[in-house]
Amino acid sequence: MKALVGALGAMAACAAIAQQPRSPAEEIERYRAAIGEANPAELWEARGEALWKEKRGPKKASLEHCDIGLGPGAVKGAYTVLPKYFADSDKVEDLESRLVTCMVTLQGFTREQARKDPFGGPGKKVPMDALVAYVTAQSRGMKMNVSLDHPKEKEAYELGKRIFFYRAGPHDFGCVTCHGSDNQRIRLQDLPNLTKAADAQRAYDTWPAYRVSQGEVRSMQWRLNDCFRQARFPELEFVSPASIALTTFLAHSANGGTFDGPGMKR
Amino acid sequence: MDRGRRSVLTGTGGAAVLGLAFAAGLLRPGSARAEAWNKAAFETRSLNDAVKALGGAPPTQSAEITLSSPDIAENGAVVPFTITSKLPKTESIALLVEKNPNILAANFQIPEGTEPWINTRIKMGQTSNVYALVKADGKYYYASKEVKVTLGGCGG
Amino acid sequence: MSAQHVDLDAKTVAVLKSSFKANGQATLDRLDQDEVQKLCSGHDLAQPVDKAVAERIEKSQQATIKYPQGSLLGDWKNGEKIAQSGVGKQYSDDPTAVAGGNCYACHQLTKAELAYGTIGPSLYNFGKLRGFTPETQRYAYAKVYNAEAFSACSNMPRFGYHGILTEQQIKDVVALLMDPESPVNK
Amino acid sequence: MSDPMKIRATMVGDKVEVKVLMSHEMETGQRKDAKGATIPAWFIQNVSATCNGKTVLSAQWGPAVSKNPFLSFRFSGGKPGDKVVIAWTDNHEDKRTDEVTIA
Repeated sequence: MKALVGALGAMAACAAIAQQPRSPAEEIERYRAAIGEANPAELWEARGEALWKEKRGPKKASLEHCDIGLGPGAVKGAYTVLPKYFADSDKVEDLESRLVTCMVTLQGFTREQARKDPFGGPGKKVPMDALVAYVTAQSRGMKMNVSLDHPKEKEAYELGKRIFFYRAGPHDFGCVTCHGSDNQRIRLQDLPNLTKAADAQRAYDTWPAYRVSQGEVRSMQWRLNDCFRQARFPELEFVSPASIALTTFLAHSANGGTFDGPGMKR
Repeated sequence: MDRGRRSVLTGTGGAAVLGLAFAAGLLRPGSARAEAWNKAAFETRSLNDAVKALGGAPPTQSAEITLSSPDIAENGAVVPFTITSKLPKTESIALLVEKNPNILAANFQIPEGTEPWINTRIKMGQTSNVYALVKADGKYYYASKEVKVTLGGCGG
Repeated sequence: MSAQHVDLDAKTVAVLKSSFKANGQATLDRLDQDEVQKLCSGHDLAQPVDKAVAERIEKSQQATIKYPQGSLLGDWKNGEKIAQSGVGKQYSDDPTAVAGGNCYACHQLTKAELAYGTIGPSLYNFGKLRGFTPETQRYAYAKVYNAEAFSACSNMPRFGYHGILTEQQIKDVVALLMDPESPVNK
Repeated sequence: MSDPMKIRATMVGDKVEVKVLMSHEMETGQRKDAKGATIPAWFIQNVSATCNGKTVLSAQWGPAVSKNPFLSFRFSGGKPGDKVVIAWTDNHEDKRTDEVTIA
């Protein structure tokens, strides 16, 4: 990519060849390539790793024995099997939900405390963003492999699919409004068609992501919360059943794709 | 999270960067560090004033400076630039954004042995000319280019 | 439709209601669907809408359109501002702020604005291509007021029907599309 | 307390290429909070990089440098095993120094 850009630049500089201005889409592609060279999400990953190992909460315990899908303490590749059914909580859980569960069971926080402040902001660093960045980064380069074998997993998928197609609110929007057709964009942002495997993989595999516009790492839970805000819905609650069902639908649709998060987005 | 912040931004046009002027009172001019930092230069609004505050005469355009960036930034909060100077005895490289409230964004001192090459990221409040200002052998030179800043999103 | 599907549809609504909380102007009743929303949910955009359903929606929605007295052509300059702004109805929006139509999110309009979306068709030269006639003005007004009256299960919000834009604002958007002096027609 | 920087220093030919990410708000002093009050400026002003005691880069920044700043530069005279030390000071006189071994 970089070599190609260089070659185009050299051509444009050559007086014998009429200058061909690049299209806005090509320029945006150059922009993304340039900012992709260094992702500030690495700062969150480092903080998350320290938090994972730190003895916290009333029980003064670390999260190192948390089972996030591949057994207690296994972090590598765990994100690729989430969301999944956990027998101990008798629920389908996504990563954020599972971290809340471990903060309660291992560290002794109340559920209320563990769910509080799920998203960081200017001048406010929260543990959840950092933990999500750390855990997901340990699945980079691995294939998404979400199972629907358990009846509760299958049900979460089916509910998530219906939520995806559910239209409501003053704008009649649903997820499908922006994410149900090929090759569309909102302003200049490409919209993945989340009903198709290739697009679902491309989108899901790059969340969580460092959002350039906000200077924050944003989790999948945040992504869904903010989509519903812009779709003019009420506020989606953190690790709510609908959020986990929708994540199950999206994650399963992305199966087979290689996870490449935390990514970097506008 | 702080939704209010977002609504304030949206209300003024959706740009993630509003303005960069800052209250002089916050800079603690009494401290040694603040004195080392060229406050006057960071308060200027034009290329010539910035160079003057840095102690130079008006700069001349030079083809020996390459200012490289995408022509369109998807978001003004992070705009990547690479600056290369082929001018002999390059001493410093600065980045300036014409339409930011204060023009000077950053100034890098290049000691001998360090390549006159910098890659960094700055904020742009809107579409603007950007200058790479190079001090070489005691004189100031510049190159410039326009970078378009776009808005986006469903709520913008 | 199987019993299992009916169960899941009912459960979907229950799960949604247990998962959202009211925030400012975005109250929980926003999860309640009207007839159009209900009929259009579950619809795969790759498939055409069932003909009978489409006719039913378009007919019922035609009846909702309220045309103003007098000229339909407002101020295209204000129309451009409305087209640029996405403010309105989000819980993060000030409910007293002037709302926008966010037309550029989905449509190309003028040549000058490069950051336009493609969910809807390009509207560049809208009036020039269709002719600057009163009929086209009336169509443009009605389409912005209630897009479901023309295209069932459209992705376009019903700006007049849902009170997202005022009558004057819709006239300004019509002017952006239909005024020969508007940059849309240049 | 500020978070550590993420620094990489690698040999590119006979030169050392340094890439550094810093954790900092880089608040402009122009934004307003939800209540309309101005959020005070808070940004890194001075940056320095040294290798074997010699300054290889120094910089002065304004609030227009992006949040969580990124910087890359190249210098001669370093070799694998040497340490590159980066330090910053902000307008609240917070400081941070981190180092990395050249790979």
